[in-house]
Formats: sequence, structure tokens, C-alpha cells
Amino acid sequence: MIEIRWHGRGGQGAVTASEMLANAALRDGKYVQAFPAFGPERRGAPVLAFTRIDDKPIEIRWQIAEPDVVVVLDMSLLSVVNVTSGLKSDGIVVLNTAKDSSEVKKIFPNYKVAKADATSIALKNLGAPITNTAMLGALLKAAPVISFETIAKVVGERFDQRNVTSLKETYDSTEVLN
Amino acid sequence: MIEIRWHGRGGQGAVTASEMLANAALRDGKYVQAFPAFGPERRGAPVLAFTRIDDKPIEIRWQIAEPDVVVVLDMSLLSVVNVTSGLKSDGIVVLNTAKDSSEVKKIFPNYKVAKADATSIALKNLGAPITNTAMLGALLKAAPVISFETIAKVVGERFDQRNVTSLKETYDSTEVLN
Amino acid sequence: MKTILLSGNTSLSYAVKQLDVDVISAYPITPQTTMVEKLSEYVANGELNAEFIPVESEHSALTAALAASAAGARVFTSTSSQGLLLMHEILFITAAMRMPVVMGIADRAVSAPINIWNDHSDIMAQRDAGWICFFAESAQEAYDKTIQSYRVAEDENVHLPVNLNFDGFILTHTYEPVTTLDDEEVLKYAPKKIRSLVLDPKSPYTFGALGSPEYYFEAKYQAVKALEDSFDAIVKADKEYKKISGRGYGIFNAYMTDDADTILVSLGSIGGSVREIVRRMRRDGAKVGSLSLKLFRPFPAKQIVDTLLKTKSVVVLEKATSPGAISGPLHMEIQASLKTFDVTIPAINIIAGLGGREIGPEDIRIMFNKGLKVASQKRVDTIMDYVGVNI
Amino acid sequence: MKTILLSGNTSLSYAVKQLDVDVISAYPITPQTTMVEKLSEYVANGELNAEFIPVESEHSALTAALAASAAGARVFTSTSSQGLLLMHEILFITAAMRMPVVMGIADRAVSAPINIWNDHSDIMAQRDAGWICFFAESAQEAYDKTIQSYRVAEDENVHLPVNLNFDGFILTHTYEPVTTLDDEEVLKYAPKKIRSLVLDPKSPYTFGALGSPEYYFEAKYQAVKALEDSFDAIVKADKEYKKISGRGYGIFNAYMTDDADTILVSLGSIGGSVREIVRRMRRDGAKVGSLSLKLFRPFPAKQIVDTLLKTKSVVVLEKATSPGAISGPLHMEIQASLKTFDVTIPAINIIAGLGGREIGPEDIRIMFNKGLKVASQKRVDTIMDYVGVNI
Amino acid sequence: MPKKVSEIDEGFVLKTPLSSMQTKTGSWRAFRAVIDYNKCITCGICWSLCPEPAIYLKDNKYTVDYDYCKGCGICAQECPVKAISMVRESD
Amino acid sequence: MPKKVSEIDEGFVLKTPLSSMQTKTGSWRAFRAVIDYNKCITCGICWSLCPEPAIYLKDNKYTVDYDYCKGCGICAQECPVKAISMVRESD
Amino acid sequence: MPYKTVKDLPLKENFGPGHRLCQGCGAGIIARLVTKVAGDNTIITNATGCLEVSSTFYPDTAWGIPWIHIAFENAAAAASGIRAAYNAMIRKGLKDSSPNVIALGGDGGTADIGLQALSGALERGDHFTYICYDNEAYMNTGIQRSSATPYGAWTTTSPPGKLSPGQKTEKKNLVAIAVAHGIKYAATANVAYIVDAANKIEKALNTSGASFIHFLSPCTPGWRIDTASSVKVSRLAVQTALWPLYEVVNGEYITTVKVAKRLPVTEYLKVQGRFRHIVNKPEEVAKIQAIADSNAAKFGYGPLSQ
Amino acid sequence: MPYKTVKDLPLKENFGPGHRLCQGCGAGIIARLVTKVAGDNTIITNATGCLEVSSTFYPDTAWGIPWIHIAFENAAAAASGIRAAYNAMIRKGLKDSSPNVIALGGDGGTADIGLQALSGALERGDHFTYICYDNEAYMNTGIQRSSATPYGAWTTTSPPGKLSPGQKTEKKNLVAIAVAHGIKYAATANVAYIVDAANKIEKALNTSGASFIHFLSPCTPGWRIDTASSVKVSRLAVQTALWPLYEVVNGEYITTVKVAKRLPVTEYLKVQGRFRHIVNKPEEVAKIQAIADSNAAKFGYGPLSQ
Ligand SMILES: Cc1ncc(C[n+]2csc(CCOP(=O)(O)OP(=O)(O)O)c2C)c(N)n1
Ligand SMILES: Cc1ncc(C[n+]2csc(CCOP(=O)(O)OP(=O)(O)O)c2C)c(N)n1
Ligand code: SF4
Ligand code: SF4
Ligand code: SF4
Ligand code: SF4
Ligand code: SF4
Ligand code: SF4
Ligand SMILES: [Mg+2]
Ligand SMILES: [Mg+2]
Repeated sequence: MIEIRWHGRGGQGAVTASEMLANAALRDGKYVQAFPAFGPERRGAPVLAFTRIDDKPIEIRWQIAEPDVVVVLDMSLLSVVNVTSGLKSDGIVVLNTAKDSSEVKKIFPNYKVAKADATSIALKNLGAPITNTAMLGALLKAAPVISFETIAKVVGERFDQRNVTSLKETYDSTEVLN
Repeated sequence: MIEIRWHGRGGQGAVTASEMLANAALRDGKYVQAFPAFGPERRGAPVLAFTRIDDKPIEIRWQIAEPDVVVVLDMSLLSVVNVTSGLKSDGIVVLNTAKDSSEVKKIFPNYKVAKADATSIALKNLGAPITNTAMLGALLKAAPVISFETIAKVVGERFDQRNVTSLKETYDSTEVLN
Repeated sequence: MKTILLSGNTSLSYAVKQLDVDVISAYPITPQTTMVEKLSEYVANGELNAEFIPVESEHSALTAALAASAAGARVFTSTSSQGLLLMHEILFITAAMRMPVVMGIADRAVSAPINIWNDHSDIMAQRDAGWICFFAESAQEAYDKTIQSYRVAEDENVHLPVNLNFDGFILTHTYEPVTTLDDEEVLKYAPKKIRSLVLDPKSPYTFGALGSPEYYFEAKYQAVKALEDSFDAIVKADKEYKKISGRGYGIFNAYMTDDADTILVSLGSIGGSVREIVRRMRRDGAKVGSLSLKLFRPFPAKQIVDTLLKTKSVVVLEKATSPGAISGPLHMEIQASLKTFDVTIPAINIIAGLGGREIGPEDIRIMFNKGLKVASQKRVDTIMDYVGVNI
Repeated sequence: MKTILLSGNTSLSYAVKQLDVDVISAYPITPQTTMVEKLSEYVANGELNAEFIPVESEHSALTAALAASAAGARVFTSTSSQGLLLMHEILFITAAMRMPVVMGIADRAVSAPINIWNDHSDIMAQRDAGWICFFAESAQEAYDKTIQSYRVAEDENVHLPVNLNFDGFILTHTYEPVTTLDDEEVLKYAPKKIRSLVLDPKSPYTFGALGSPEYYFEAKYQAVKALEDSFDAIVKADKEYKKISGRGYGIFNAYMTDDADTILVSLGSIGGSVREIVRRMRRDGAKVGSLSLKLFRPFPAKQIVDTLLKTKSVVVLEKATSPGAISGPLHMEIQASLKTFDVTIPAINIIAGLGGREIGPEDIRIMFNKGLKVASQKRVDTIMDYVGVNI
Repeated sequence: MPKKVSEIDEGFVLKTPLSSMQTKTGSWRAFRAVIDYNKCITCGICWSLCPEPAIYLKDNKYTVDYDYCKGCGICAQECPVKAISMVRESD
Repeated sequence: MPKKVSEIDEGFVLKTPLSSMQTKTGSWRAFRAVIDYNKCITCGICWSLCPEPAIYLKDNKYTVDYDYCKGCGICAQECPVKAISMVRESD
Repeated sequence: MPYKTVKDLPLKENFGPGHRLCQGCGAGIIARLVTKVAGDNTIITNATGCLEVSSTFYPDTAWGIPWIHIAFENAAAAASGIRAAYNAMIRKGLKDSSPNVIALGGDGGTADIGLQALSGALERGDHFTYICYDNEAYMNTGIQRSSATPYGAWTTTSPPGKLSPGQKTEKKNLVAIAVAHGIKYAATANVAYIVDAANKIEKALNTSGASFIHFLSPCTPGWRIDTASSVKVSRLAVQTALWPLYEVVNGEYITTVKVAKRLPVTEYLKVQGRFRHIVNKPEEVAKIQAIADSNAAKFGYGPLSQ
Repeated sequence: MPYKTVKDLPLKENFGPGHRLCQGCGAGIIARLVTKVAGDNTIITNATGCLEVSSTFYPDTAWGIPWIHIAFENAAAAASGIRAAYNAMIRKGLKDSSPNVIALGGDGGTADIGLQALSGALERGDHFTYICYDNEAYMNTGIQRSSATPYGAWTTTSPPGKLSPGQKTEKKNLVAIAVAHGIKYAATANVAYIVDAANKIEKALNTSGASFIHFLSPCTPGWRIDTASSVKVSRLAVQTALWPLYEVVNGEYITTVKVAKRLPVTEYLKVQGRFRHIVNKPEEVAKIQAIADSNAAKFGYGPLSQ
């Protein structure tokens, strides 16, 4: 089982990302769960979402305390949330950032890190900084839990081709640092 | 213990009569209960009320199925209600009627009967056929469960002197037939 | 002290007047109405210096009472049946907010079918709400318990709402002698207290905040504990009341239970009738006893079990059902209590009197005989039985 | 048949759509809202040919559903927490009037403090209302049970309302794979039926008459009996559903109970987590088992007791309290059931997860260990215990 | 009179429209309405206002049904030609 | 953070007016409001409209409190002289 | 087809005798009229109250058409449910004809505890007619004040006393509240004006969407009047302008029964025991006369004839 | 002492920062203004909703004055209870000064589930001020329609679809309903007109008996607008005459903010995502323009400037 935690802000679509990932995994024949951190979500406030993916049915329903991967949709969260809280020692941090690799590595010296400038890509493709679809690409590059084709299909069905482009470009441009 | 059942119509004050009797008995040092037949009371509809009087505290709360006395405020009830239902074989029926003794006796051949023309007395004293206070007098004559003085006081406090007169005249004019 | 003729309803009103309640907020419903009518009269005549809020529903009746209590006032409300059910949501809130609201409940059956007569379905459906819950057997007891209720509710160690149940019509509408205390005595026994957690611009506090998963459990636990802990204050209030009035009730009335082969447990106005049958059956040599509960919440499980310990069978008579459950609410709780204290005495449940169906002397005999049969057979055939229904 | 990603809420909506419900009447409340949102969408798009009544409160939501059902329509409503509490009065009426209303309940804690997270206080406070009461463990089960609910509710031998409980957020907001039936299959399994007792000018009947003491008891008894008797229809509906879908749930899921030293009884979404801990503890040699109840009303006392017969102790985990009672609602009923069937196995009560307090793997282990301790000591120290509260 | 459980229709439904007619509420009456057909102009006002209804049209005559006349006196009060009198039921 | 039962006031009452100030909701912000005092005419409009409030008057200057400014941009939008700009928080 | 005389009313009784309303109860007159005008193809939902309790004392029912009672607060919500059911079932071919749906409630069930359900149904525009029979107090529970109890009236919870004139507040204006919801038809009605009332019921039933009728319903014990005079007293309510008769069609107010010479309110007050304590207090009477005067001005009623 | 500019408002904050309302939430602006004008000697009762949930997330409270939340339906009933308590306690010498009592509720808590409690309190004339912050939907639960949602608006339960234009009904007229209760003061208010609003709050608080203010409260996610434009959009509501600013004093309507040249409603609609599906449908826009036109006529707003 792989457990993923999404960090975003109210309005940025972290919950939708967790769901699209689960949907794609389901199509790829996996068992899945996708759920938000339960509670009222206010615009701007830090939010969490989760995805579980496994090869066998998932029965447990406790929270994800020790994720394998965390995806951070907005770097400004780093100053307010400990995004690596509970992250497994061999876990991965996936970041949306324009910072360069060395800077990023400095922030997370102990973890495998992947990064992409999803905001720029989204702005270019969508005209708005909607990074949740894009960051699915970064995640897949860092942790190829499912096939890119399926996730592209799911994103395309739910949104549109521009989002798929955004996803693809982010996927392609994601750097994985060890 | 003596158990009394009052028969009247919605609006005629049977419930108040049962209560005034209990109140007087209480002042005479008795233990008492006074209660209506439970339910909605509509103007004109036949109603029941009850009084229990005893020398020791009354704990029971079941209904009075076998009264010692029944008081009938309105003769027109006779055609619709069986007023002697459950009445003890040595029980008394107290009637408000202008009928003469033999007629009355014919209706209740098996019971001790008391009668008074409370309606006329009430009309005379109160200008309205309000017979509940008057019939307390008839009851007391037939079954002297408490002192006349006390009941007169209770009636006087709750209503006025005209009602006491009505009570007194009815008491005095009540005939008890055996 | 004087003894006057009062009904269950007017005895409560009389006590409320003596208690110098500040705010009354109530909505009419049979058979509670004559109580609020009397209170309206007291207020209209200046005999009681209180605000009477003629609210537009019971939901608002309890809300206004709660809010007035939060503002520091001594408050009273009352209702019955459908009205109590409409208060359901606010009942839980009143308790968890720890407001010393006192409510009279003229117990009545619940719809459907609509029925204005007595049973205990209304209050039983509120048994999780966190209120202290008394049952009265007479107008006298209704009067006395009203006074005790304020003393308990406003006790610094309690601060919980109290409801006082008295059977619709059977008690509410029956006039009987009630010995009252003098006004000063009442207020000396149950003095008005100044609470510190109240809505007052001098202390700008926040009431009713959101309790996230980080805090809710502790908040709830606190209210639950408060109810459990109120037991001592309840017992003490009754004892002190006995000192000034000569009348105390304990948490139940156990009558001829010591050597009984079967004990009938009941709630409310039926207690006296049951005792009369105990006397009659004892005369015929049947060893029967009665336990009439006065305190239902907090549930005095230990004390009940202790009283039942030596008998051979228990009959729980109740005027309520929990459809689809193993048995009725009161029976289930007594049964669970027995089990908890490892007592294996068989206990049967008899449902009777629903919707005002008369429970006559013969019915009570039948119940005792069922208990005696279980006692001799040492075996239960039917756990839940009905008496008086025409099947 | 296809497998799609749905949440607890949207799986219910999907089933309701397939069931061709005629009238939906609901009021929003977290965490139920996404369910009605989806239904609104279906109706707005013409995917579901139904009337959606956007009522102004839950009291009206259930009233309108009841009345629509009385008029012969297939109806749906749903709510949670405060909304369910506001329906309290009408819940009893719906059952006694024998209306086959189906309601989804996204179980949530009740105020005060206000809290939008999961526990079972809301539905437990309705346990006397006379409804059939299911609990689901997953979105799949929520979907399946919705379909079964209509089949049962509308069964000629049942005609009772059904509520389907699924844990707020934990199930309502978790997306997971749900295998659905084809539309025709759904309607073949749960076909719409023509009832004869409906509001129709062709049959000028009177619904909701007053039941005086002469009639009320029999009327109530009839509804109580109907609920008891619904058991067979419930079991049958589940069996038949299994035939067409491959999925059946029984009245509970008993997991590794046969040789267990202790069995943990639970309700709702926690079941799967408990089974995972059973597997883990079994690996370490601890003989533990799980019984996850699916049917709460009518309460399958006999079947539960039979399953617990051979164990050494029982742990009843519940997300609800009944303040001032001997123990929590579920524990009390199981305890009473054990006593009724003369079973003396000790059963303890653990209250946990109130107001969304997380019940993690360690917590469940603690509970099992408490059970194991009781099993070995053969003695209960604390009947009601709390796990996860910060005392 | 009380019915057995099995005799009560599901959900307490009454399948007997107008079954209240089995209860003869004429027994509530202390006075009875009596129409003087010599005066009556058959205007129908009494009929339209009787709360029971205890007046019906029969052979073009408004007729009092004493099974149900509660004796309220509205008809007598409202009759435009004072054709109705309220007669005390015998003692 | 979670409190013990005994640390919670009776009935969950909060005796701490304005205790929300312990939560620095400035962390929600992606942009910050910056006032150009060369332009500002001290009209108070921004102050009157900030929903938090994250603008206060200090030494006769309307000042943004970054502990609480959520960066909504209302002040900038409504400032009559456009004295406020919204500056992206650094990545 | 407007009604011209009472003889135009259908003969068939769908509210039958044997009910247990008091002698002389106005609700009986209203129930009969409503069921006559509405006819067989009608479903009624009734809030808890005198009419409901007295008409369906199991095994008796006074109703000849389908009728349902659920609770006290929710007659309007029940009507919404029934209408929705018929809408859906007709669309699906499960029912063929669309019945009238009528909700009946007392003043308590309408102006107080049922106001919210009513407001919701009016706002949604659900197609039904709500008829409030207003006896100006909670009568079924024994005469307690409601928000429709008129100023000064005695009830058991607005008792006159040292500190109280009787009811302290003015009658809630239900028609104004209903009209504020933008419904297409609302009206007042009175048992002393049966033909006017019949026409209004018919118009209300023929209105698409929600409609509302506020019907004064005399109550003999509650108003402390003798059983014969309930219609007479109701007529005085109109003639004093305390109960003006009008309708509101698409927001426009139209007086339906004009009174050329108004009677002083004392004529109305003095015949009712509930106003006994007030009728000799000029300041109090003046307050009530002022209400009548303002009604008269609004509805074009004539000058006082003294 | 009427307010002339925003600088007349008290500096002291009794609604403090750190609450969890969304970025740009109008309810925050309103809560601040209300607490400023009311001052320290005030008790607030708040219905369940965004404002309540976001301002009192234990152990945080954003309130500097006494505040209570009980449930969703009953802010007005709570206010009645508090006022009654103070009335009695002051009479008995247990309290010395009489505070302002203010009930705050969202549109759902006011126009729907709380309407009955409000109506009861208004009818009784209880002395308090009810302020409805109207964001035109149930926002706290995620944007569901209420009876105050305007015609055509998208919400999650009034979704536009093949068979649906979005919200099908017109906005419930809360002020008209309140005024129908005969209260002495009622008004509308808007965050883009802070001084006007402040004066109205003050007047309401100084009214004896019950008073009512209907305050438009922009909601950034619910209206689908960006967080910076909530005040701007609110202003457009006034300028298009969709939210006329007026007060009703003893039943008399007085326009407080006049608009000489009205903007077409499209100016208001097109900046909000919730109207996106409708803004290009002329028939639908015409319906909304008609509402504005009728408001304009009623409140003396000027002609359309196009
Ligand atoms: C929730 C609830 N509260 C109270 C009652 C009690 N109750 C039944 S009828 C009634 C009065 C009805 O008054 P109204 O609506 O004016 O009708 P009326 O009896 O005057 O005809 C009351 C208070 C109830 N049935 N349900
Ligand atoms: C009885 C009840 N039903 C439903 C809810 C759920 N609920 C809480 S807040 C809310 C919406 C509030 O809407 P509104 O009053 O407009 O305030 P807003 O959230 O928009 O500020 C709802 C439906 C509840 N708390 N209680
Ligand atoms: S007296 Fe009354 S009940 Fe009898 S016929 Fe006349 S109106 Fe009808
Ligand atoms: S009201 Fe008089 S005249 Fe008219 S029909 Fe009746 S009895 Fe005849
Ligand atoms: S951006 Fe928003 S939160 Fe920040 S100061 Fe300006 S108005 Fe206040
Ligand atoms: S709105 Fe602009 S000019 Fe006015 S005080 Fe604020 S920054 Fe200065
Ligand atoms: S109390 Fe009044 S309304 Fe009720 S039945 Fe009697 S007369 Fe009619
Ligand atoms: S959802 Fe709307 S009303 Fe609620 S906090 Fe956010 S902006 Fe404010
Ligand atoms: Mg009434
Ligand atoms: Mg809102």
C-alpha cells in the first residue's frame, strides 16, 4: 500500500487531485481510497487530502499518519505547516516551486525531493495558477504509482485538454533529486 | 373511602364541583382526590368527574369503576349515558330534576335516589342554569360526607353569596327517596 | 406550612412562584396547560415578579429558557409529549452547556396515533440528553421535587438541567392535598445564587463555541461526569429537604422488598396503586414487593440492584417501548444493571398503560403473578410481555 | 455492472437515482450535503425524474417525505446530527404511520459543543422511533444497502421506514471503488409497488386519526410487531441481493469469532479497521475476534448472543454515550441481551471516537487488550471505559 | 368497542369515510331546532351555516336531522324569517 | 494543544475574549497588502473594510498587521487613491 | 362560475356529522364549506388542533375525502409533499388526475408553530391552498393566547390582571406576511359571508402556485359567547372593520365586502366574554377602535354610524 | 449622533482577527461594524453558520463581548430569553444596566429554518435587534440554495441543468415580512455603504421593541468572485437596484441611498461565477432586470444608464 498526503490551500483543489489519482488507480486495477482532512475548508486556509492505493481491498479507515509521499501545491505552506510530519524516512516530498534544486534540497536535506514549476506551467496553459492537475504529473514522475496514460485520461474527462497539457508538461519537467 | 362520580355536560362545571367537594373535605380533615375523566371536553358533550374521600391517605390512582354515589347535573344525559354503570348496589343516585318522586323512582327502581330541582333554584338565584354548586347541596343531603358549613364556605370563596344561597336552597329542598 | 388542594400542575406552579423564578418560557400542550395558565395568572397579578415569554413553539421555549439561564436568570419551562420531542435538539445542548434549567414534564404518549393521555414514551426518548431526571408519584411530591430541583440544578457542583416528570392527567389533573412550605423557607432552602459563567458585558465570555475533534470528547466527558457526580447532591438535597419539611423521598421507594419473592419496579404515579396491591396480595400470603423509582437519571443502578439482590424475580413495569429492542428502556437498563453486578435473578418486562390505557388493580395482580411464576419456575418464557393490550 | 469511484454520499445518490425515486425532500447539513447536491444535479439534468423539495428545515423535510409517501410516491430523504434531532418528533410518526420512507443518515456528533464530525449520538438518540436501522461499513455497502432498504421498506409485510447510517466524513467523504448494478437490475430487485392505503381521491381514507386510550395501545403494538417481524424480510432481501450482485452482508460480520477469547462488537465504518487489528494481533497469537453489526433495529439479540456464546469476554465499542445511564446504548442492549439469554460472559463498554476523535490502530489494540484482561481475570473492573479522552 | 390489533388497519388508517356518523352527537343537545315550514322560505341559510351538518335538503325542504343536531341555535339565530325555534329537550 | 477535561471551563465556556488572536491567520495569505504612505490620505476606508481586521490605526497611520492579513485584496481594491498594492509572498 | 347564493353550493357533504366540535363551532362551518367548494378530487392535510382532534376520533372520521394529519407544525410541509408526489407520479403516468391540495390549520398551527413550514411552502410556490381557520387562540388545549389573539382579549395565558390588560400584542397580520412572499392569491373570509368565502376558496384553488385564506372562526367557549351567536359575532367583526373582507390578487388589494356604515367596536366587544374586562375601559376600547379605523381607511369601509 | 464618515467609527475592535472566515468574507466586515457600533454593553447571539463556526473555533474566539451560540434555528428565541432575563433581573435589582441584545443569523438561519423564531420574537415585540447577514445561500455547508438565493443563481442545490435555470424562485423579501409584523424599524444595508449601515445599526439599537436589518454579505467562494472584489460586487448590487438601500420607520419606507443613474443588472451578474450560465441568456437577464426595475420604481432609483 502506498499512502499519499496532499498539502494545499482552500480553493486550490488538493481534494480533487487526491480523488483523480484514486480514480486513475482504480482504472489501473488498484484498490483505492481518497479523502480530505475532514472539516470546514475556508478559502486560503491550509488543507490536506489523502490517497491510499493498494493491490488488495483496503479495509482500514484510520488516518494516514505516516505517508509515503507528500505533495505540496503551494510553497507558502512550508512556513505554516510541517509538511514532512510523519513522512516515512524513505518518503518523497513533491514540490511546486520555481526554486532551484540546491535551494530545495537545503529545505529537505533528509528526504527524496521532486520539484516542478507547476504554477508557471498552469498559468501558461490555463491562464490561472491552478496547479492541482499539474502536480499530479510531478507526483507520477516521482512515484510512478500508476500509468501516466490513465491519469491523463481522468484529467481530460474531468476538465479539459489544457489541463492535460499542463499535466504533461509538468510531468516532463519534474526533477527528482535524491 | 367514599367514591363519587359526577355526570354533566361540557360547560356545566362537573369538574369544578368535584374539586370543591374535595376542597371542603380536605378542610374537614379528610384525605381526598378530585379528578375529571381525562380527555378533551367539548361544549355540550357528556363529561365525568370524580371525588374520592377517605380518612387515611389515598395512594391508589386507578379509575373509579364502582362509585358509592353518582351525581347527575342534567337529566338529558340519562338517555345517552348509563349513569348507574358500576354503581354499588347500595349506592345513591343524586338527580337534578323537577320530576316528582314516583317518576324518578321508576327510573331507578334499584337505587337510593335523591333529587332536587337545582335548575330552577339556580335560575332564580343566578339568572343562569348553573347547577354545579347547587347540586353539591343535593349530594350533601343524600350523603353527608362532610359538613354543610365547610362546603358553603368553599363555594362562597370560589364564587359568591348567590351561589351559596343556591347551594343552601337546594340542600334544603332535596328529597331523598329510598 | 399549610395544606391546600392542588393538582399536579398547580402544585408545580405554586412552587415555581415561591421559588421567585425570573423567566418562564413555555408553550401550551395538553395536559401541561393548566400549569402555565396558573403561572400566567401569577405574573399578570404581580404575585410572581417574572417575565413570561409566550413563545411560538417548544423549540423556542427551551431555547429562550436556556438563553435566559445563560444570562444568569432562574428559569422554568414545561411541556409534554410532542412538545418535548420538538425540544429534543435543545435538550442535549442545555445539558452540555450546563444550564440549570428546570422543566416540568407532564408525561404523555407520543404520536402516531396522536394521543393526549399518559405514558412515558416522551421522556424515555430523551434519556440520552444528559438531564437529571426525577419522577413524581403525587402532587405533593411534584411540589417538593420542584423545590429540590432548583437546589440541585443550581448547586455549584452540579449546574445541570433537571426535568421533573409527573404523569399526564393522572397527576396533572388530580387535585389532592399538598402541604406547602412558607415562601421564605423555600428560598432559604433553594436560594438564588450568583453564577460566574453568565452572559454579562462585564465578563465578555463566549458560550457555545465549536468543539473540533481535538476538544469535543473532553467537553462531552465533562458533562457526562457532571451528571454522574450529581448523585450526591441529589441525595443530599433530599435529606436536607426532609429536615425542613418532614418529607424526603430517597432515590426510590422500596416497599416490602426485604423478603419479597418478586419485586415490581415502576416509575411515576402507578407506585401507590402497586403498593396497595402489595398490601392486598400480602394479605393473601403472596410475598410481593414494590420498588418505585424517583430518580431515573443519573440511574441509581447499584442501589437498585442492592435492593433486588434477595428477591427471586423482578418485574419491570413500564409505560414505554423501544420498538425493535430487546426490551423496554427501563427494563433494559435494569437488566443490564443486574448483569453488570453479576446478578442472575430473572427479570421480565411488562409493557402496559400505553396511551392512557388504564392499569387497574387486576392488571397489577396479573403482573405480580407473572413475577411469582418466574420466581417459582426460575425461568423466563417471555422477556417482554404486554398487559392490557387486545391482541 | 461496473466499478466506479464514489464516495459514501455519492454512492447513495447513485442508488437513489437508479431506484427512480419520485420525491426527494432534504435539507443540507454537513457531512450529508454532497449527497443532496448530487441528487439536485441529477434532477436538474433530467437524469432522475423526481421532484426535489428544497424544504426550509429538517422537520419539514421528513414531513414532506412522509406525506409524499402517504400519497403513494417512492421517497428519499437524508440528514445528520442536529437535522436528525430536529426530525425527532416526525420519526416516531413516520414509523407508526407505516410509511416506507428511506433516509440516509451521515452520522455525526450532536451539539453542544457543535461538532461536524462523526460519532453515533445522533442515531442512538432515535433508537425508540420504530425505524429499521442499518449501518454501512463502506461506500459499497452504502450503495447496496440503499437498494435493499427500498426492497424492505416497501415489502407488503413490512411497510416501515428505514434509515441507513454511514459514518460522517469517514464514509461520506471517502472515495472508493463501488461496483454498481445496472439500472434495470436495480428496479427488478426493488420494483415500485402500488400500495392500497394511499391518499387518493379514489379512496377517501383518513390518515392520522386520534387514538384514544381505547385504541392507542393496539395501534402502537401493531407498529412494534411490524418492526419485529421485519427481520425475516430483511434477511431475505439480503440473500436475494447476494444472488444478483454477489454481495450480501448478513445482519453482522463475524470475523474470527469462533475461537476468540474476546470479541469486539462495533457499529459502522470502524469494522474494517478492527478486522485489520484482529489480523495483526492474531499474528502475535492473541485470540481476538470482531463482530461488526449491520442491523441495529430490529435488534438481532439472539443471533448476537449465539455468536458471543463461546468467547470469554466481550468488548462493546461505541461512539455514543447515554449520560447517567449504566452504560452506552449499544452496550446496554447487548448486556441485557446476554442476561436475557442467561449468558454470564463479562461484557465491557468502551466509549471512543466521540466528536470525530480518531480511533487509531493503537486504540483498537488497547480495547482488545482490555477485553483480553477481562477474559483472563473473568472479572470486570470498570463497566464503562473511555479510550482516547484526555482526562 | 375497542378493536383487536388485527382489526386495526395498517398505520391506523381509517377506510371508512364519514364514519363519524355512527356517533349520534344529537345526544349533546339541550335544545332542539324545530323548523316552522309555514314560515320557511327555503333560502338555505340554516343549511349553509349548521356546523354539524344536521340540516339536509329532502324533497325540497330543509330538514333537521336530530341524530346530529347539537342544538347550538345558529340556524334559529340566522334564519332571516325566524322560522326556527329552539325547543328545550324534555327533562 | 488538546486540553484535559479539567482544563476546559464548565459548559465549554471561553473566558478569553479575542483569543482567536493566538491563531495567526496571516499564514493563509498568498499576497500581502502593502500601503504606500506617500499616497495614503488616511481616509480609513481600508480600515473600515478589512474583514479580519488586519489594519489598525497607529500613530495616525493605518497599518497592516501581517500576523492577520489574509491577503484578500479588498483594501487595495477599495482604496480611493490606490495606495495599497498586493505583493506576492515569496515562493 | 362564481357562487351567487348559498343555494349554489354543492349538496354533497364531505365533512359529515357526528364529529365532536363544540356546539356552534365555526370550524365546522368552515370545514363543510371548504369541502363543498373543493369537491371530491381533493386531498386535505390538517394541523393538530380542534378541527383535527374533533373530526377524527378513531374509529370515527368526519371526512369524506382523503385527509391526513401528521403533527401540529407542518400542515404546509405535508401539502408540499403531497403535491410533489402527485407532480412526479402524474409525470410518470402513475396517477391520472391532479387533485386540489388543501392545508387546514388553526391560528396557532399557522401563525405560530406552523409559520415556518407555511413560509417555506409559499416561498417555493408549491401549488396548494392554505386555509387558516382563526379562532384567535389555542382552543384545543383550552384557550391560550396565540399571536393571532386580538389586543386586549382574555385567554388563559393572557389573563387580565393587575399588571395586564389581557393580550398585550396586536394580532399578527397573516395575510400581509403571506403577501410578502409574493403569492398570487390571498384573502380573508368570514362565516357570516358564506358566498364571499366560497368564491374566494374557489379562486384560491384555481390559482397556480400557493394561495392563502385567512378565515375568522368563531369559538363559543373561547370567545365566551353563547353557542347560537357565533355567526352573529363574526358578522360584527366585519361590520366594525375589525375583520375587513378583501382579497389580494397578484399583490393588489381588493375589498370584496364593503361596509357603508361601520359599527363601533364596542358592538363587537360587548357581546364577548373575552373582552368583558376591557369593554368599560375607554382607553383600551380606543386602542381597538383605532385598529378598526385604520382597517377602514385601508379597505374603504365607511364612517362610524353612532 | 449619526456617523458621517468611517472615521467616526470607534477604534476598539470587539470582533478580532484570527478568525477563520474565508479571505475577503463580507461577514467579517459586518461583524466588525456591528460590534463597533453596538459597543461593549452588548450581548450577541449567533445562529449556526459561517460566521459562528469561523469565529469560535475552540479555544479561539473572535468576540470581545459576550456571545452565545445555541443552534441554527433559534437566534431570535435566544435573544428573547436574554432580554427577558435582563428585564427581570434589572427589576429585581440583580443587574444594573440594560445591554443591547443583538441576534446575528445568515440568510438560511433567518429566512428559512430560523424564520419562525424570528417571527415569534418580532410579534412579541421583544426588545432586540436582529441582523441577517445575507450571503444568499447556505455557505457554511458548501453553497446550497436558501429562500434568499436570488433568481437564476447557481448553488449546489439549484444547479443549472437541462431542466433548470439555476435558482427557480425569487428572493424572499425579509424586510417586507418583518415589516408585516408591525415592528418600528427595519432596514437594508450593504458593506459598500458602511456609514449608511452604521447609522442604521445605531437606529435599530435605539428602537424600543424589535428591529431588523437585512445586510447583504458578499461571499467569495459562494458567489464565485475573487477575494478582492466582494465590496465592489456589493456596491454593484446597490447601483443596479438589486439591493436598494432603505429603511422602514414605523411602517414608512425611506430610501437612504439614492442612485441617480442605475447600472444594468448585467454589470452585477457578469462579475459573478454564480450567474455565469445565465448572463448570456437574454430572457433570463430580462427577468432579473425586471426585478431591479421594480425595485427602482419603488425606491426612487434613477433610470438605467446604458
Ligand atoms: C409540538 C406540539 N406542541 C403543542 C401541541 C399541543 N397543541 C395541540 S393543538 C394546540 C392548539 C392549537 O391551536 P390552533 O392551531 O389555534 O387550533 P385550535 O385548537 O384553536 O383550533 C396545541 C397547543 C402539539 N400537539 N404539538
Ligand atoms: C437543524 C440544523 N440543520 C442543518 C444544519 C446545518 N447547517 C449549519 S450552518 C448551515 C447553513 C447556514 O446558512 P446561513 O444561515 O445562510 O449562514 P451562512 O453559512 O451562509 O453564513 C446549515 C445548513 C444545522 N446546523 N442544524
Ligand atoms: S341548532 Fe345548530 S346543530 Fe342544530 S340544526 Fe341548528 S345549526 Fe345545526
Ligand atoms: S334559514 Fe329559515 S328560511 Fe332559510 S331555509 Fe332555513 S328555516 Fe327556511
Ligand atoms: S488584504 Fe484583506 S486582509 Fe489584508 S489588510 Fe487588506 S483587507 Fe485586510
Ligand atoms: S484606503 Fe487608502 S488612502 Fe484610505 S487609509 Fe487606506 S491606504 Fe490610506
Ligand atoms: S373550543 Fe372553540 S374551536 Fe374548539 S371545538 Fe369548541 S368551539 Fe370549536
Ligand atoms: S463561505 Fe462565504 S460566507 Fe462563508 S466564510 Fe467563506 S466567504 Fe464568508
Ligand atoms: Mg386557534
Ligand atoms: Mg447564508
